[in-house]
Amino acid sequence: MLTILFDGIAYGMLLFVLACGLAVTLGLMNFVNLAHGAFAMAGGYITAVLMNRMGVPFLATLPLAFIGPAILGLVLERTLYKRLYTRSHLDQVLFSIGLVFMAVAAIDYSFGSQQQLIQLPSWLQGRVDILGVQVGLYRSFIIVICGALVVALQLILTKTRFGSRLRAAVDDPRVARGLGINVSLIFATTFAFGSGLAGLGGALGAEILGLDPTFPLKFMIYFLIVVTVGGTTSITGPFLASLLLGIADVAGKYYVPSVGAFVIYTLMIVVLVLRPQGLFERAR
Amino acid sequence: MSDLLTLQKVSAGYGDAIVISNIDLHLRPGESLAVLGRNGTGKTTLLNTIIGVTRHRSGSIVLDGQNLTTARPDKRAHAGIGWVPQERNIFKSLTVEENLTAVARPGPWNVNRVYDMFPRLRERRSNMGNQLSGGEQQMLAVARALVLNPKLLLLDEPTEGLAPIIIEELLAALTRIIRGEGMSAIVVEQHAQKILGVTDSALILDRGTIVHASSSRALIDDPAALEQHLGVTAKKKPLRAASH
Amino acid sequence: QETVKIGLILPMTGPFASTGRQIEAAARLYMQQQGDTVAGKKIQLIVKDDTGVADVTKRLAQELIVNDKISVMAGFGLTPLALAPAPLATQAKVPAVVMAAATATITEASPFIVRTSFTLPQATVPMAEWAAQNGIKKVVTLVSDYGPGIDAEKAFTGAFTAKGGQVENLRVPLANPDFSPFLQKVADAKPDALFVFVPSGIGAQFMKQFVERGLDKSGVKLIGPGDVTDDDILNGMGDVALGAITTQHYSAAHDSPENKAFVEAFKKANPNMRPNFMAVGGYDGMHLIYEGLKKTNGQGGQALIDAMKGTSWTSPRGPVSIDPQTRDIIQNIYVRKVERVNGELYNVEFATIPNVKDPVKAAKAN
Amino acid sequence: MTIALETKGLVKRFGGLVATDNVSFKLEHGARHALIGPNGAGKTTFINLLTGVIKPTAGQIFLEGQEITGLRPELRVQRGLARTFQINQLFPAMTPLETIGLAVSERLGGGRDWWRVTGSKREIIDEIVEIAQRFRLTDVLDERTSNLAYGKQRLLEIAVAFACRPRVLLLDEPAAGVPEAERHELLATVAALPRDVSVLLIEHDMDLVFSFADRISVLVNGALFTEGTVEEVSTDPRVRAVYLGESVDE
Amino acid sequence: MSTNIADHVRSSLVRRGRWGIGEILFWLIAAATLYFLPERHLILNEIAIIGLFALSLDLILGYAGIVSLGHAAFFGLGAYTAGILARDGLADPLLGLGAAAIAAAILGFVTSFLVLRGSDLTKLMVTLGVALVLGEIANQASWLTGGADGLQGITMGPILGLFEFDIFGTTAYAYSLTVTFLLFIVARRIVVSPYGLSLRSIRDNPLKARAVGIPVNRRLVAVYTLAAAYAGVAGALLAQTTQFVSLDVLAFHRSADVMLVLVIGGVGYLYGGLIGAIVFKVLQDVISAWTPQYWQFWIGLILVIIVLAGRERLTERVRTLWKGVAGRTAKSPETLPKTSTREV
Ligand SMILES: Nc1ncnc2c1ncn2[C@@H]1O[C@H](COP(=O)(O)OP(=O)(O)OP(=O)(O)O)[C@@H](O)[C@H]1O
Ligand SMILES: Nc1ncnc2c1ncn2[C@@H]1O[C@H](COP(=O)(O)OP(=O)(O)OP(=O)(O)O)[C@@H](O)[C@H]1O
Ligand SMILES: CC(C)C[C@H](N)C(=O)O
Ligand SMILES: [Mg+2]
Ligand SMILES: [Mg+2]
Repeated sequence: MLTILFDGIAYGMLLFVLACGLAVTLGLMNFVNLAHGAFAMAGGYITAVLMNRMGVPFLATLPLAFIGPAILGLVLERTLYKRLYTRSHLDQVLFSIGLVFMAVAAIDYSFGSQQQLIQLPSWLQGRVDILGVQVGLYRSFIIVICGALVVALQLILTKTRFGSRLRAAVDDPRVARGLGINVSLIFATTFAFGSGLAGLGGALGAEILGLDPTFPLKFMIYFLIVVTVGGTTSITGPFLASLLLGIADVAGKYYVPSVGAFVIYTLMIVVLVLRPQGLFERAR
Repeated sequence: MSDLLTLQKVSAGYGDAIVISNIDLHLRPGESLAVLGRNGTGKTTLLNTIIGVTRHRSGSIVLDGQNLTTARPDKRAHAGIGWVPQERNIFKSLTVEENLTAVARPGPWNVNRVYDMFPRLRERRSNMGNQLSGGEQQMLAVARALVLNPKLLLLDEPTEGLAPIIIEELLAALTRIIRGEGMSAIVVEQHAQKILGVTDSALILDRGTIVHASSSRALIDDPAALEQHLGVTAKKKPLRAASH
Repeated sequence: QETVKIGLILPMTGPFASTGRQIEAAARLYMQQQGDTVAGKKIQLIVKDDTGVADVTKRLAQELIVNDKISVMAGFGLTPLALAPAPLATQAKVPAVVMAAATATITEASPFIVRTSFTLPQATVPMAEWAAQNGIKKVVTLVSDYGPGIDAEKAFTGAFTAKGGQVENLRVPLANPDFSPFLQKVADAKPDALFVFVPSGIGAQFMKQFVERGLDKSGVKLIGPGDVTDDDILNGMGDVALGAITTQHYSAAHDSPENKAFVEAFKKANPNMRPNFMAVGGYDGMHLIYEGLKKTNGQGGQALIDAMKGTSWTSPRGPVSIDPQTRDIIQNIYVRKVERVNGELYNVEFATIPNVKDPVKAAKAN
Repeated sequence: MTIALETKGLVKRFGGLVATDNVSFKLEHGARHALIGPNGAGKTTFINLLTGVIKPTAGQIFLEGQEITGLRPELRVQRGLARTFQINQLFPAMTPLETIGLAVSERLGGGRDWWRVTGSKREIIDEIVEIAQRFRLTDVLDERTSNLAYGKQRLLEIAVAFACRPRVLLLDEPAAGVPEAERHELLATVAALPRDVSVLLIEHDMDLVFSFADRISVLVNGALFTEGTVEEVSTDPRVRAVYLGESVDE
Repeated sequence: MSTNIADHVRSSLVRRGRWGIGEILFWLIAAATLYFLPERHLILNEIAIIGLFALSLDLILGYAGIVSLGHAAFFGLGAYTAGILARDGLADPLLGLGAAAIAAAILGFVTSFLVLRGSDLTKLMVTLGVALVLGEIANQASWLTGGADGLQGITMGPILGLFEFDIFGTTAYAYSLTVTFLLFIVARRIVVSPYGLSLRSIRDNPLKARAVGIPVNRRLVAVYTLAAAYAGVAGALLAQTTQFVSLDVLAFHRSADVMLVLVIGGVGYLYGGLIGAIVFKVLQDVISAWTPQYWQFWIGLILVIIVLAGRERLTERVRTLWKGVAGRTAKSPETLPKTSTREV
């Protein structure tokens, strides 16, 4: 019972790690970046390649899995994405799906279509017994990182002026500029940061979810579910939604395996029909 | 004394359309200017061009010695322009207070001071931007421009939607700011009578060009010009008589 | 010089792309080794990507038949992709060589279908028998919830209970990133062994989570058909895969001169890849086509399919033949265990069940 | 005279804020009634309640004697209750011609008609022309609404409400953004409506209010503060203190 | 003066309803391919079906502003309905088409109530969820649908008892093209009708639409149901012409592809779906024949370029070109003299 709860939390956290970058770009910047998964994949491949081909230790690859996609995000933002903020969501969908296709084929071309596997360091493998509950070490590791991320993100967005300037820039970029907000700088920073988060998520998620060129397409739905159910105006919303979905999914599959596949989708539909703006939309 | 703002032969518009053309304009520090004209004559476009959110075609814009012709809008704001857009454009997902703090720059006008000017805003400080009444939005738009502590205020129909008593206070405050603190202002207004009492000079736009420029006093005393360009007649008969 | 065209329809993109890649690479390797003329005719291979979608497979097959006038079609990475064009094969009398799809019924869909891969019951029933003989009493099966998975579940459950074993069934959705709730159920059930079938790509995740949950240490043996320890990715799984026991028709570590040559040539032509059971299906499929064409002098149609029936040869996987009745492949099934050989992980074969026919059709025939 | 529109004990709360505080209000048939009050007093909220854009916390609304409290907004329109919005609500991608045409054809029941081409009915065309001319929109009929100057958009906003042929018309600051010279004409058009159409006007321009209205209600902090004739209200010192200030004179 | 304006008003409104030369040409060329491109009929058939599917999405997305990532639900239901009927002996194609339309319309009607509220993102995800759940149901109900193996044993009777489906796909293409054309005519009529105008107004501003008395929800439910029926017909066409149905008909990529197709061709413009289907399918066919492994890269690149080059401008240009051609038949309304402000 408690083990299931723990697994659910860990799975939820994993969803969150992967989706929080999207919560930033889609949720806060209102940019439908379906290529989010491609940045996550980039992070995953950075970790896999560094570990498998160069023998870099797992932990040491994580910062690079953040920085690499962040720089990639920054470059793409400055050259391409920035032209699309003012465009319709449909344009954004088309564009970012195009990027995904390119990324999928490019990764396939350079690394092949097979799974990339990584070996965790031994101190992250296995599980320990805490008060009678079997706790997986790697899953605990993910929970800790996630917790830290949520707190940090929440502080940045609510306690600094950056957060309100970002939201102002999203609400009305034209007027925000006219009132002295450097919209492009804010967008570029945020986008790079979101991409970095995606990369980190990809690196952390690769162990459990696997990593192959179709990664961005395979998990796109999950990212979107988390962000939509959580609501798009905060970080805590998607965080709580991840937890809820993770626990519901794991518990559903454990207790009623025959309908396990329906749980997450049905939950999503029900939540969205009852609360169209998302479960945890800030009601201030 | 040198100009605070100089526009030389400025033309601008949206997309392929040129809306204002060949605008020349000089404004000294502490001077205020009323911009009048019928609907669609380019008043808003003129202000938008000064802040830089239209498509610039030709001419130059200089503020306080700084050439802003091709500068980005945020640079212009930093250079000392505060803008009240016609449609208010309150940031809807920010609270009243965040709307102010997000753009505030150091100077005599801080959040508290604008709250003193519009006590209604203090009461509603934690309302989201999209949960304000029309007049409250207008007050917030003016307050938001003030906390930028600009040298030049661009006000696009700032009195629209405000209660008479607030308009009275706002105009009085504007006069104080301009006279007392040396801020300059360009005010677009529909009510010629109301604004001409406040500003130093006035111009009238028609089809994107300046068709009249003079001191405010001179325009008030020139009912023929008002009638010709704005269609303002001296006194109207009550509407009630119009029915039946 | 006439040309004989072979239409090779495979999932080259999408989640099953690696199936397509293995088969294409093997087919090309075969042509490179054996030359591209057979019976004086030039062989032309036309590769099409069906993206893993059945109606596209069908359309591509139809176009190949109508426009390119192919003599034989081949490939078919998944069960529905093999079933969709089956009526076409019958209608146009074009033989179809199934190189991957593994649901038992496929060859019954058209008299023009012949298979060089395997059937899941074929690989599974020996597993059940081995388990029963090796002191395993209670098994939980865990399969992906789609055609082949259900095939495997049925075959295993039937054979194992027939031997007096006890079975509990679990199915996981095909698109399922996290196995933890299912593995927890397995842990609760405390079986002697866990029988697992998941499509090869997710095998690695499964293995890792199996070990992470400590199931290996609590004495649950991992058994199943060979998909979960697919040669393509086996080496990357690391130590977690060690000790898994599987039954299948092919291992890259199969000890025979034919296989050594095959593996070496394959790796040389495709660095970073190790041939797996898909590759050998493609390789043998080409061999079957070549042999058939030799017999018919380049003739397609009914003659070709007839010529293919009963063909036997020594494949990299061992001796194989095409059952003239069912057009399905008869082959040895090996029991293997994952071990480290020269620093790399391999499925090392330690027992052989010779000449296994597809049990489903064999049962029907009796 | 009979009552066109009535509210009984209408209340609307936004969280802790009482935006409409127990308002019982009557609009008489054919009235030219104005509703004034400080910014944020709850005037727009009141209109939103009347038209069903938001739901009241408590209280009832009657249109020509029939209760409409829970009725959907579009049904209220069909029963003759039309409004304009304080902040323009238009169809940015449509032309004024289409916008007016839409309102007219909806009123005439054409909206369910999916087989006839729009504009093939004489009566609709004539009415579009009439409204376009009345609101001086003929020169921009084929422009995209989003490209119109603010003032033209304002006129279109009112024209659309007109096209609904309302029995009760609610105008929320219709003259905002309209040049001084044209405001009177605009309201003259409104005033020239048949006498059986009742009008409730919200406006901060006292020139207009005083020349248009025959009755004025004052709303302060969500509650009705006072009501009376133009003379009564404009000379009421309490109204001057909270709303009018010194400079307004009759 | 006012009769002058009245003429202008009428011609402005009615113009949209007229068929231009460009449109007539489009369909003539489409019909001509029946004779001139015999070896391409299979892919043309697929294009016609996807075109119809995209047209159906356009009805809700382009005209009513309902975004959907789950349109495959209706397509798939239609496909399974037609497929199951044919498998169980009701082999008449038109019967299957009708049944598919009805089944999909019912599902559309029921689920339409889920998409009346919420932001675009919410709608995307709810529709997606509906399609995924339906896909899962189809997977589990393998006794009815054949599950993951696909629905087998479909044999179609001749159309109207006259035309047998042939292996060259000619009958299939002619059939799909005819059905698509007929449904196109209906859709075209709808979008220029007052009903269509009211849909566009809802898309632009539902608040205001209510304020002019439009029963917003009812209109949306109606168009969603109609679009569902269209999608169901498209699915049925696929099932009947390929005589096979598998779970892919309900898959996410099916919904996503049709969205891409529509957006490429242009939203809110009935030819958008058709043109998008042609462009997308032809590109995919050509590029994937050339590089079966990496064609996605080039498609991706093309999508990116289309967007950067200004998709809206591109389709706008196509549209004006269209109008330009059309304009020569339909007399364009003369420009009006500007009314002076004093005139009223
Ligand atoms: N975004 C836009 N795109 C294209 N044209 C525009 C745009 N905004 C305004 N215009 C056009 O520019 C001209 C001038 O508009 P502008 O808004 O500057 O007028 P204005 O004098 O401020 O009028 P008002 O008194 O109504 O506010 C108008 O003819 C209008 O149609
Ligand atoms: N959705 C909402 N949530 C919370 N408060 C709201 C909301 N909508 C309006 N309010 C508040 O209710 C009060 C009444 O607003 P309303 O728009 O009715 O005022 P008004 O009388 O029309 O003012 P104005 O003359 O400025 O237009 C305001 O203080 C406003 O901030
Ligand atoms: C075992 C696998 C080769 C089975 C294959 N995925 C099929 O659908 O038949
Ligand atoms: Mg303006
Ligand atoms: Mg108001």
